[in-house]
Amino acid sequence: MTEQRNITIRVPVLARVEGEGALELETRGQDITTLRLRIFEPPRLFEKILEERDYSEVPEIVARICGICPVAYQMSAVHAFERLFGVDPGSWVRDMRRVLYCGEWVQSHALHIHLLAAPDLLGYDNAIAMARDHAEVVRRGLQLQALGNDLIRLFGARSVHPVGVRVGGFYHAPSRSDVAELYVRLLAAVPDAEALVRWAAALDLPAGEQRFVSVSLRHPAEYPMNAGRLTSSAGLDVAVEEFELHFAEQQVEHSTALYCLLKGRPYLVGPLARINLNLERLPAAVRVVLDESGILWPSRNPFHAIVARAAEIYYAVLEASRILKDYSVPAAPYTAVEPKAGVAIASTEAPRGMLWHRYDVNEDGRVVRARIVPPTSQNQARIEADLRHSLEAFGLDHSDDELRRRCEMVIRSYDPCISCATHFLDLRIERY
Amino acid sequence: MTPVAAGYKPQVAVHKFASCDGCQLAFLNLGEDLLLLSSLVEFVHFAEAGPVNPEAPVDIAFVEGSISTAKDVERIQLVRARSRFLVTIGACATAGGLQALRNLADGQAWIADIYAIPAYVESLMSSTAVAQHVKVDLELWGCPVSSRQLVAAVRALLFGVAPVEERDKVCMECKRSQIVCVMVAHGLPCMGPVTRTGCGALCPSFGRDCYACYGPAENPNTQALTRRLEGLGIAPAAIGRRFLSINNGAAPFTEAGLRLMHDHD
Amino acid sequence: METGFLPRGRFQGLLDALHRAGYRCFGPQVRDGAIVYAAVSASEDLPQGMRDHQSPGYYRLERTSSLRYFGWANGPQALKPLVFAPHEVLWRARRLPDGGIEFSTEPPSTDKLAVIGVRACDLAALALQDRHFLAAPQSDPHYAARRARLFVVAVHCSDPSDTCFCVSTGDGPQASAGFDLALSELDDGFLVESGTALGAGVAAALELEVVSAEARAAAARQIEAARERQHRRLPSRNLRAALFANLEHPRWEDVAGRCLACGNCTSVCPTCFCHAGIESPGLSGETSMHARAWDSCFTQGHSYINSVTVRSDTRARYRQWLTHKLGSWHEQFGRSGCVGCGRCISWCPVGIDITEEAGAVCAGAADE
Amino acid sequence: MNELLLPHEAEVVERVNESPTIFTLRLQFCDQSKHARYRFTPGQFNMLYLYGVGEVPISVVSDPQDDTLFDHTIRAVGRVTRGLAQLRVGDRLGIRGPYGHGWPLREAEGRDVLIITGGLGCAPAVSVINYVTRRRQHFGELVIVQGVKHADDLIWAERYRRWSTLEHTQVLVAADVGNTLWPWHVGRVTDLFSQMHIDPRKTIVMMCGPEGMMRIAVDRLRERGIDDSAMWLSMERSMQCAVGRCGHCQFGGKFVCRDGPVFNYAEIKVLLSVRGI
Ligand SMILES: Cc1cc2nc3c(=O)[nH]c(=O)nc-3n(C[C@H](O)[C@H](O)[C@H](O)COP(=O)(O)OP(=O)(O)OC[C@H]3O[C@@H](n4cnc5c(N)ncnc54)[C@H](O)[C@@H]3O)c2cc1C
Ligand code: SF4
Ligand code: SF4
Ligand code: SF4
Repeated sequence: MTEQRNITIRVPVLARVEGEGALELETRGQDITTLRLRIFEPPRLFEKILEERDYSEVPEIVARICGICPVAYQMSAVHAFERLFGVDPGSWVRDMRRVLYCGEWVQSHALHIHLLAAPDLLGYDNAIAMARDHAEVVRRGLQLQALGNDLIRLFGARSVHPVGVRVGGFYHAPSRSDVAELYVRLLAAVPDAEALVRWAAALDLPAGEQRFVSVSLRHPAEYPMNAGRLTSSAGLDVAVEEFELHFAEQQVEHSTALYCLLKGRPYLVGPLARINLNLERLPAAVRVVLDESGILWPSRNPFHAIVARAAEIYYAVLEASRILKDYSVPAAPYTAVEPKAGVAIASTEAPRGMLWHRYDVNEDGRVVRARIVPPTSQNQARIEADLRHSLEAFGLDHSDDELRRRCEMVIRSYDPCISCATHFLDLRIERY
Repeated sequence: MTPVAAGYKPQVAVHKFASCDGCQLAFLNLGEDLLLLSSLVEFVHFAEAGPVNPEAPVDIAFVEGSISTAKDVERIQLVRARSRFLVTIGACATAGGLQALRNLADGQAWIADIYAIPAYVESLMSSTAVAQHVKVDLELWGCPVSSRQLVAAVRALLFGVAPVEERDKVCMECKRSQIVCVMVAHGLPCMGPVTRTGCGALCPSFGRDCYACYGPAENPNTQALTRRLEGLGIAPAAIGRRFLSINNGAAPFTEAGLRLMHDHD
Repeated sequence: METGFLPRGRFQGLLDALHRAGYRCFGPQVRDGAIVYAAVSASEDLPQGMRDHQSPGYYRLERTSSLRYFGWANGPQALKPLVFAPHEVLWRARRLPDGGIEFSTEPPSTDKLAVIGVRACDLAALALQDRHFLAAPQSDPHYAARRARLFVVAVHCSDPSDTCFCVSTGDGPQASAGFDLALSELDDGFLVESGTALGAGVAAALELEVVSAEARAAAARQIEAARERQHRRLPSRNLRAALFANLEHPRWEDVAGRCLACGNCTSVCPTCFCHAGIESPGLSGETSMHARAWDSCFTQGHSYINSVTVRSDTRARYRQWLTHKLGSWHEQFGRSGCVGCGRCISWCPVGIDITEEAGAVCAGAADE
Repeated sequence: MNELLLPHEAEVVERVNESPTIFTLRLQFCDQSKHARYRFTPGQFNMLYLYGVGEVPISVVSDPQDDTLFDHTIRAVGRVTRGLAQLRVGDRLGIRGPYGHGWPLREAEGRDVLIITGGLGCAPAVSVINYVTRRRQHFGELVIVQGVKHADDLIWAERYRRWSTLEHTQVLVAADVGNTLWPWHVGRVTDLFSQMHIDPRKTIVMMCGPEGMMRIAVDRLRERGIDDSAMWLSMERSMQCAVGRCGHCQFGGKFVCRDGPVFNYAEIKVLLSVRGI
């Protein structure tokens, strides 16, 4: 029998997550009385900033919501406007957007795996400490991250808040020689990316299955990125325009992020959810490695997210090289657009999961109202549910330090991006 | 600063306030230089990368983000008190960021508009630059700052000298890169002539107009540029929005933007 | 020197001859909406049929059905970036383990380079840059290395733009010196003239035809027409006295209200030579590079001496530009620093016109 | 051939703190043959390179006859000079030079020599003073005038005291703000001009200091009947190359690094009267 004790753990600043978050946990005996993932990132009120802005300014502004996944914000925004304005920018733009997004997946996932998550799993305080014993792993990770950044640079001139994306396409088409150079590097990175998946799968990850609903886009032909329908492992399959009919955000006292729930229940978005729902859309090379990982996919162990992330890096490297293989410079890298009044909605798959945008636009193409639902708010309820479950499974009789470590590890495995999670919308939609 | 004695690793902190985290990424995106950097300095506080020790005294503090809550106001004082050399990184810390737009609007109403229960949200009505609260030793402009800027600043401080301040206009970098001027050749409303160098003239190099993410250059003639943009057929309010964007809190841009908004109400 | 005729259909022969002589060829090309110098290997790379429309702060290209390769006036670049590089490492320093410093320098790569399509104004500007960078007692080794490898194929200007005024400065439209080869472009081909033995050697390989009297007359007429098309002019070829007598003229304040002080004029000017020293130490601190980069009298750093900026406002900076270019240049180089290429007028984002400003400040000054 | 702008390694052999912000570095080229060949005249300057930081122009202040070491007296004002202030004995730096034209020593022979300096402008003049005092018979009266903002800014007080004891030598020192032990004048340096023992017809003036001070001094000396062409001024401008190429040091048509830094007043009269040139 373990001794009765009341634990209060506060992790005032969560390390190795993007943005500022904290955790509060109180237990009484074997019961968790309080468990709060607190997000105290001060609100930046982006939805208000967007009001009155011209549609053409939006890609620059929304990028600033998050420095880690600016491409995702730009992609959701441009697709929303193009859908409303009735513009099809054509296959070159569609392909290159995919390459750009691959760049962001690779850089974001590589950053998360190596600099944020792996130190947990291998028992180090941070990646720099870890690099002393695992120099090659860290170096491989940094190189993949750099490759992702350079892919973004190819289309965006810089990797954070890239400047190349516009509604209708791109400002600039990379030269063939620039593409050729990156193509060579992509090919060279294929074995590294494959090795990374095997390395991740071989990590000593905590076991344990949980019940949760996965949500991601699904596309009839592709692994989801810029297009598709909203689907869930519980059978949801709707157009992205119908998001508000099924998902609702609510505010809680302890957080500046709003919680997004699907029919009132927590759900998971992100790499694990995507893989769970889109296994058959992955190329054979990736599926083989996943099959050989010893993990049964779809997986119900949230810690497998790190393997999913590695698999998506592998996928993105293959996908970008597939597209860039026969690169040609188009006559124009964009299609001119004519604004229209109406509601612009789109959703794309940010590295951390589905990112939904809605803009109410007037006839001048100016934003009247904006609503953005980022992945972290969608995962927040799920993270709390996981924490509860994982702590109970782990056992509360561990030392405070061990408990704290375990909690952080759980949270981090969702790769929450707290900077994004600061600007969620009002609750008028609760009536649904 | 004094030069670093052999064997001593300067203590460095990276603090975050209201921001997108993109400027800190200039460290994490250093690639293998990140390992080299961590052999030269000791990161004692850098929450996103691991170490959390916000109160440790440090030689250099990098501050990202704007001051937008009452807690921030206290925290930045503490950061200042514990740091020998304080560097603001990025538009948020240096000029209040995009979010400083609320200073020009009704901040409380904005919060009420987004949050059903505004009382839960603890936020000042304003978002301000760090220098409005404490003494800043060096400002690195840019949204985001680049790894090159950070490395140059760290290197100078390791040598014990002040980093070079970049304050020329983007046009200078644009012409050094032999980019064809997009304003002259395409009639685009480029902000380069009033914007500070540092990015490498990225936007003109992509055939598009600069949108001033590096903030105002020294001696910016915002009125002459305004007249030029009007000549290109751009509506005054649209020109105003160009000034009141990423660096809306920087004085020359605030003035130029408000002038346009008010003149043409 | 010897003149011959190269039929249009054999223009590629010139490029081939230059390649055979070991030159990389740079020539005009359309890039990002302007005509710039870039590597060419085939005559198809050249801007056939292109013509330009320029006015203060304005530049646009138009495609016409003309067969000509050189029927346009200068774009934003001169020869300057090819000889006086916008950014160039001058030397490197290395910290030795014992605390010593080791310095090293290497001249830039000196691949032979032939530039095709150079105009008279730019040749005059090159001569001025030569005088500056190659002056005794010691020529600048980096400039000298870039300069020595240069082979110049000039083209007598047939289509000056609205902003050109080389007639007024006496530098064009006909190239009179400083080229290895010079071309007059006619619809059916080129008159080829060599200016140096090197040029004559290349010309000899072209199997030129005899020039007809008609062609010769057409070429002369064309230059005359180009001369007559120009309407801008400076009040005088030497404005030194007039400018320095007017250092407190109200026009300086007036232009300061319009000027962005962005440095575009000095950057596109083919004769401006100001540059700053840039030190870039590597992160490890073990090595450092010392470079020079184009600077401009419109920047603060140009006149900054600890805590004082000598020329702190745009009035003083614009005055420095104009009094130097059109005034003190005479003292330094025995002539004005302006060759009438008109770039600073076209490429000024707000269209400030040097001829107009000089005219306003020096009203009344006539040719001496 | 490719060495025009290349610094040479030099070592700090001795370091003297002149005041809290002013220090003297006594240097020697590491390459002995370079050192042996190195010659300068008073008023010339070197470019000092601080490793990894940059270059600054600094006058040579030592006696040209001293072939063991050469000295630079530097005020720590900005990024490079503050960095130089941290150098210690044994540290290395880069030196190239000497550059420019020094003081008109030949023209000064047989004449009264008036040296007017402000602040650290005294540094480039010290070697002239030493030169004159060592060859006393070749010159007439020597008048040394030095002004500082604050009494604490005066360096080399001992030297001024010593010079004032020499025959045919007058020393006039002023501080805008004095202190309790200040033995000299409190007020503007120009207040002292009426006391100068000079014969305007046979005086040569050498001046170095802030431009504003030099402008006033020139006016006062002209009132006393000194000819424009008898006044020599050392000018300061930004310098990046020091070999007349970078364009930063232009002063009208002059390149201060090459045509100066010492100019005859008659040559620069118009320019000096205009601000922001
Ligand atoms: C002929 C001559 C002789 C001199 N002799 C002496 C002497 O004997 N003793 C002495 O103490 N001083 C002397 N000086 C003055 C000395 O050169 C300056 O004090 C020194 O250059 C200051 O350099 P700093 O880097 O410390 O100061 P800062 O004020 O930091 O910088 C000054 C210089 O750095 C450059 N600079 C700084 N910031 C920028 C920027 N953002 N962009 C571009 N450039 C920049 C500028 O070129 C500027 O001239 C002399 C000057 C000259 C011209
Ligand atoms: S494109 Fe913009 S930054 Fe470049 S020169 Fe023109 S105005 Fe300046
Ligand atoms: S060109 Fe302007 S907007 Fe573009 S990255 Fe540079 S400073 Fe920012
Ligand atoms: S001053 Fe203007 S017109 Fe004259 S050469 Fe320079 S750029 Fe051309």
